[in-house]
Amino acid sequence: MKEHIVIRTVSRLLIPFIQLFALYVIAHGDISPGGGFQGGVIIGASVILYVISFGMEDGRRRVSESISDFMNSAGVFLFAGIGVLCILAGGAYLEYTAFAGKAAHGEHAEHALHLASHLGIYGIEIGVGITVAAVMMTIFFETARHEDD
Amino acid sequence: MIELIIGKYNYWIYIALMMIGFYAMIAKENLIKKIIGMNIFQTAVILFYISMSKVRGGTAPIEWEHAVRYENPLPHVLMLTAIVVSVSTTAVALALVIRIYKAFGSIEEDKILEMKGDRTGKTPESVL
Amino acid sequence: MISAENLPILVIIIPLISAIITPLVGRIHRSIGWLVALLATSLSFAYSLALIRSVMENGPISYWLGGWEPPWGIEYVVTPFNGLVLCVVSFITIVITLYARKSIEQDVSESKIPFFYSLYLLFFTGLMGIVITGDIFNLYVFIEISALSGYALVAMGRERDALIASYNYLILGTIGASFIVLGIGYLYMVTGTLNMADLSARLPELYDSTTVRSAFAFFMVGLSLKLALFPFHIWLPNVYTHSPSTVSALMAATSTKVSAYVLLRLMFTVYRPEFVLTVVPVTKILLVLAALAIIIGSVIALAQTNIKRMLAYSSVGQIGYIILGASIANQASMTGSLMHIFNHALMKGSLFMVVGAMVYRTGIVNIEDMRGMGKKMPFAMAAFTIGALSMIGFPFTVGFVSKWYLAVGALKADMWYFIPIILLSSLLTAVYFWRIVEAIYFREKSEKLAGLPSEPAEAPFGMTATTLFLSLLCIVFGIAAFIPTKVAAAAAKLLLGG
Amino acid sequence: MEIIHSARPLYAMAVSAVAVVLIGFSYERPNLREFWTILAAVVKFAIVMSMVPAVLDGKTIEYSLVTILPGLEIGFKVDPMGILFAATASFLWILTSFYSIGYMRTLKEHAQTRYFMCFAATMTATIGAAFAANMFTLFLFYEAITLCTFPLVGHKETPEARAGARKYIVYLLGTSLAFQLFAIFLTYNAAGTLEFSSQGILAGTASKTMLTVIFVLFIAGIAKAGIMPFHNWLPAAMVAPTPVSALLHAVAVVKTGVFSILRVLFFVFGTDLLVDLDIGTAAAYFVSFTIIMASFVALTKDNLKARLAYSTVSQLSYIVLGALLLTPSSAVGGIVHIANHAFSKITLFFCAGHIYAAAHKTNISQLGGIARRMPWTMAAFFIASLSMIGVPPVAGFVSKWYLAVGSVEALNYPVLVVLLASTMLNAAYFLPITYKAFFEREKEDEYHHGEEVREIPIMAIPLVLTAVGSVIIGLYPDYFIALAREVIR
Amino acid sequence: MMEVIYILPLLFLVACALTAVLMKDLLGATIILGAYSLIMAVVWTMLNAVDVAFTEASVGAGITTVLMVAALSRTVRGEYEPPHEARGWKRKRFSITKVSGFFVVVLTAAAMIYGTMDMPDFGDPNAPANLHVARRYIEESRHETGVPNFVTAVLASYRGYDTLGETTVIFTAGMSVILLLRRIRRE
Repeated sequence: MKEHIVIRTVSRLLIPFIQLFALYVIAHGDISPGGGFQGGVIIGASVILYVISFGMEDGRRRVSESISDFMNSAGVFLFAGIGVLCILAGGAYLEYTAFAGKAAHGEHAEHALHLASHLGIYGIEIGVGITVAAVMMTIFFETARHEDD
Repeated sequence: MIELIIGKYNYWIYIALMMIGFYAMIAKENLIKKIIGMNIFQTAVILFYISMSKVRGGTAPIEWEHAVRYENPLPHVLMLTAIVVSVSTTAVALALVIRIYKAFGSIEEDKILEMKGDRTGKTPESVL
Repeated sequence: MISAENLPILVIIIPLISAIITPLVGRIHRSIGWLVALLATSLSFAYSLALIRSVMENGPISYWLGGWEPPWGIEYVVTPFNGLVLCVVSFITIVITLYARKSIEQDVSESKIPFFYSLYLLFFTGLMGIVITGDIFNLYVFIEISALSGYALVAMGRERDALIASYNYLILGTIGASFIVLGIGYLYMVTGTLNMADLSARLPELYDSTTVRSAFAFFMVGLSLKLALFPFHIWLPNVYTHSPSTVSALMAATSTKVSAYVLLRLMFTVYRPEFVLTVVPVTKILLVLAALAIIIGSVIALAQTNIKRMLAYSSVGQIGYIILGASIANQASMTGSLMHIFNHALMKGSLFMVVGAMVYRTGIVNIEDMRGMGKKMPFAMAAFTIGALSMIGFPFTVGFVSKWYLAVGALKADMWYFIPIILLSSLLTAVYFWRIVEAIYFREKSEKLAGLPSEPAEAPFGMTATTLFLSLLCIVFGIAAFIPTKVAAAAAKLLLGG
Repeated sequence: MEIIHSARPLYAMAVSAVAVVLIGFSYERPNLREFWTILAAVVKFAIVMSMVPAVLDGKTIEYSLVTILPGLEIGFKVDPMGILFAATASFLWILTSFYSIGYMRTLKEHAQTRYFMCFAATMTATIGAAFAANMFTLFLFYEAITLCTFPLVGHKETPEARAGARKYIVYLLGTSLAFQLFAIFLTYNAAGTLEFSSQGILAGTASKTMLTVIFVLFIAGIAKAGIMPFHNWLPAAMVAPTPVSALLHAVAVVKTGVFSILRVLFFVFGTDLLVDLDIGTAAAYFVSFTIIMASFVALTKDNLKARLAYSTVSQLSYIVLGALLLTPSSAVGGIVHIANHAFSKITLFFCAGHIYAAAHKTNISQLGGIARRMPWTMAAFFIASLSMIGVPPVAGFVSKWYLAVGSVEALNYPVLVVLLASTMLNAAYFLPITYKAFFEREKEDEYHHGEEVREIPIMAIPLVLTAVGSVIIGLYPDYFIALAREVIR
Repeated sequence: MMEVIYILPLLFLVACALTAVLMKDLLGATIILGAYSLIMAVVWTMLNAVDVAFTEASVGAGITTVLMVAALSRTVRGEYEPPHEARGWKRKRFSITKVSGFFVVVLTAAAMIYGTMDMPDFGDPNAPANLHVARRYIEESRHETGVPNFVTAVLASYRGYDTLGETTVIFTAGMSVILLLRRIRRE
């Protein structure tokens, strides 16, 4: 069925929008439902859709094994790394407000702190997104792989 | 008694669901069925948490000027984790089932247990 | 970065980050994954030691993750109790990591070794996280991390039966974890908090609430499943028997111990001793279960023909000891129980490592085929003998120390009738270990062994050395028992609210 | 009384412990290997003797090695009883070493290195038990002896050797783990300490019934003393090479058993406590039963070593009996009998082994006229059996005399009867052997393998020496009696 | 009246669960499981748990279903039914597990019902769960973290460490699946 023209065209049309929506979900996690995890899942889903309609080889050509493996680790690493940065910045682990540094005591303290924690939150949301997306792909690739391909 | 039932009906439902899943997990012979049961089981727990977070007349836990009171956000957060755990477990379980099917040629527990122990079968690595 | 106040998180985060990068860097060369694992566990152990020292000197440490004051944020707490467990787990893991290198090359195909070590580290991270956390939901998260990685590790066994063992482990483990998370939900519902200290402050006036009680029931069942406490032990023998040698050793030495730790932590520090002892006298039930576990575990072990399975059943019995001491719940018995967490980790670890070495070199797992092994692998078998003596509870070994404390505790609590049980199980242990020791040294070689080249052939140095090292520790800490006992006694005092 | 802190008891042990290692390393060079054995034996004896004078003027030498846990201490204390036992054992080890060398070489036994290593290890543990300052240390070395002798019993590695060894380990390890350890737990729980003290530590710490229970558990738990019904391991252990039977199962192992019982009676319970518990008499009758029964069984045995084994069982009970009568004289008799029986019984075993090595005979019925070919051996055998029977002037007489006096002091005439009866029985099962050996004609067909049977000096000399030794003790028992009296005080 | 609208989908959930468990055709059961998750998401939206509903819709209904279908395509589609001649002992053997399982389930259900007795009523604003920690989140998180979505605030900041753990779980799953299923490269 993966040769079916309708499916291929439709998915080719849809996938960019799906991924755009995923990015939106990640970016607006702080003011609306959703966040890194949901966005990541959607990106993963888009790739899965691509594989379903174009087949495993094309899929792997787009997202090669090494890339997905790299993303697996990269996301969590970003997350954990931000935590370590907080320690280096003199705070506790994952204490984003540590990024504010001296500004935390300046006249715009509130603003600076919010900026810092936004920074941290976006960082980890992106991290979550990357890992989730990658892992979803990986799992699907490995599970759906057939003996012949 | 009646208000006990009405007052907590969500909880009764989640218990029912959980028991269905639980039963499938321990009494079904088919490995995939066990996994289906596992999903129902875990979702039921999540339903319980979400019901707990419900506040009469509350709105979604996102800041909103007309809001009187909000739902309790904490269980939602916890359950996001729970969902992730559930999907991860499912994925690993499915991977195992695929391997088992390759090694034993069946996904029925009782048949596999009959085959268990004889070393004639293919070793797990060789089927990959 | 390695500043004192950040030690608690470093203990966890270093192995975690190492686990994350292992799959990537591990591709460069086969042994890099192993190196990373070794480095991470060693650092983790070093920090645990530093932690426990400062705890013994300056009292408990509390670390606020994200800088949020508990109960609003997640808290890490280090006390003598979990400090001891931290050290045990990380130390054993170092030894087993040293051991793993060669042994794994036989079990896992080369291209997957990095992933194996990644999961290995994740398993370790999960255990450490379980032990150190002071937040009950965070506990659940880490339980899942260690469990998930554990399933895959078990499935790496050589025979296909490993797969089915792993699958059943997964199903039961998930049931257990779900019960635990359900119990957490119940507690949160009536207290509104997830922080353990906060919980134990708020629970006492709720002790009559059916919710709190059934929550306790769910914790008990869920953890008994994880802990393989009789009669929830069904998954354990298959898992220990079929998983790779390294994994059997690791699990036997650490994971059940950690579950035991969690059980004690919940029973005595989240709920209070008075709850488990008087309000809902659950310790009575546990005493019975423990006694049954001790006897039945030993009896079934007697009937086994596969050495790994025999060791697994003896583990079931040994877990009984830990629970027994905890449920008698006086200073001496609790100390004994904690000591046994440490001691049994040493003995069982070394015994499984011996078996691993034997499998590596000869592929023998049946007791029958072990005849005359003493001439083939003298060092490994010496280690086995020491481990066996320690299991029997021979003086000058760690086994004796914990049995001593348990017995004294039982007598102090006027529960003398547990002494015969303990002694009977020592006798049974003596029987099923001694018949092997005798077969090893005083029987002519088995057919299978005679088939192999006759000159002595030990497993690779790394494996033999670590095995011997661990079994020698069984003697060292059997003589210098006062070192761990100091910590254990402090921990017991803390648990019993003294 | 005065206390000297010195590590000498530790050295006395360490000597043979070091020897174990050295022997192990020089396995390619038999002469060097056996040199180590001899050297260790001599040095050990010297060290032990060097402590005798101090002990005789009523001092005790103490040394605490390590405290494992509060209440569990590895400590040593040299007191008269300990030194008596240690001196006997270490002296006899010297002779046995020569004897074993002869035995092992004549019979070309396998695994000689393992044999000598285990032998030295056992001696280490024996001295440790002799000098143990508390019940835990004693228990530790008690178990250690069991383990170290296991390879010696199973030495031949034949199926029956394995069976014997298994029985050995099952009886000794089983009883000690099941009963003795239990008793130790209870003792510690009651008294809060395990340190030996000459007044006993249990007095007034627990109810009468509890104390009785502890008492029974101890008696049952110390199977090495060979009290029925836990005596079967001893005949089973006779599958071991004869030097092992000689030193270990006439001296080290079994004596550790009775020694432990004496320790428990005098230093854990204390005489006074035993008196007002008055379980002494009952136990005494129980033990007497062993004395008689074992003698009867001995009568039925044709295998020489088996007969000796059963005679050992009955003789050991003399010692326990002496302690249980709870009178000064009987106690002296019991303690002295440790040494006396050691000398006489080792002689007998030496003879048995010598006969086996030289003439390949194991059964009494084959011994007709053997005295013509092995005069010295049979002479020694005769002397030793006289000692067993208790004929003056040989050692056995001294202890029996004191025992008899004790039983009279205790107004316990049944026991007196038992003593006399058993004397008869001893005569009944020992004298026929000597008679056979000296006055019967040997059957020709006995020597179908033709080779000339003659005594092997390196084996003959030790057994003659021990025989002479037992005569000397019989003539001049004062030293031992002095030591024994020290114990009672 | 509102109650009814709640209850209907809940009952429908039970129906779906039963069918999914009892159905012999595994593919069908999987699809029904997907439907079940979807309805579950709807229920949660009704309970205003939008984030969770969103996740469940994408994960439970989406990914899980896809994975299970993929797995089915590599194993077998139908649940095994014992042939007639085998039924005799088969039924016996089956019933043992089934009966014992049933009892365990009943026992657990009893424990849960017992536990539910003292629970605060559904939607009670003064339930302790809504007072202690949660209140602080709702009142303070805006100016403590500057994030209007409380869920995100708690998820990423107050309990950010749990989220790290959650991500690690996902990572673990990925590693496990690779270790289990990836074809061995023999170089």
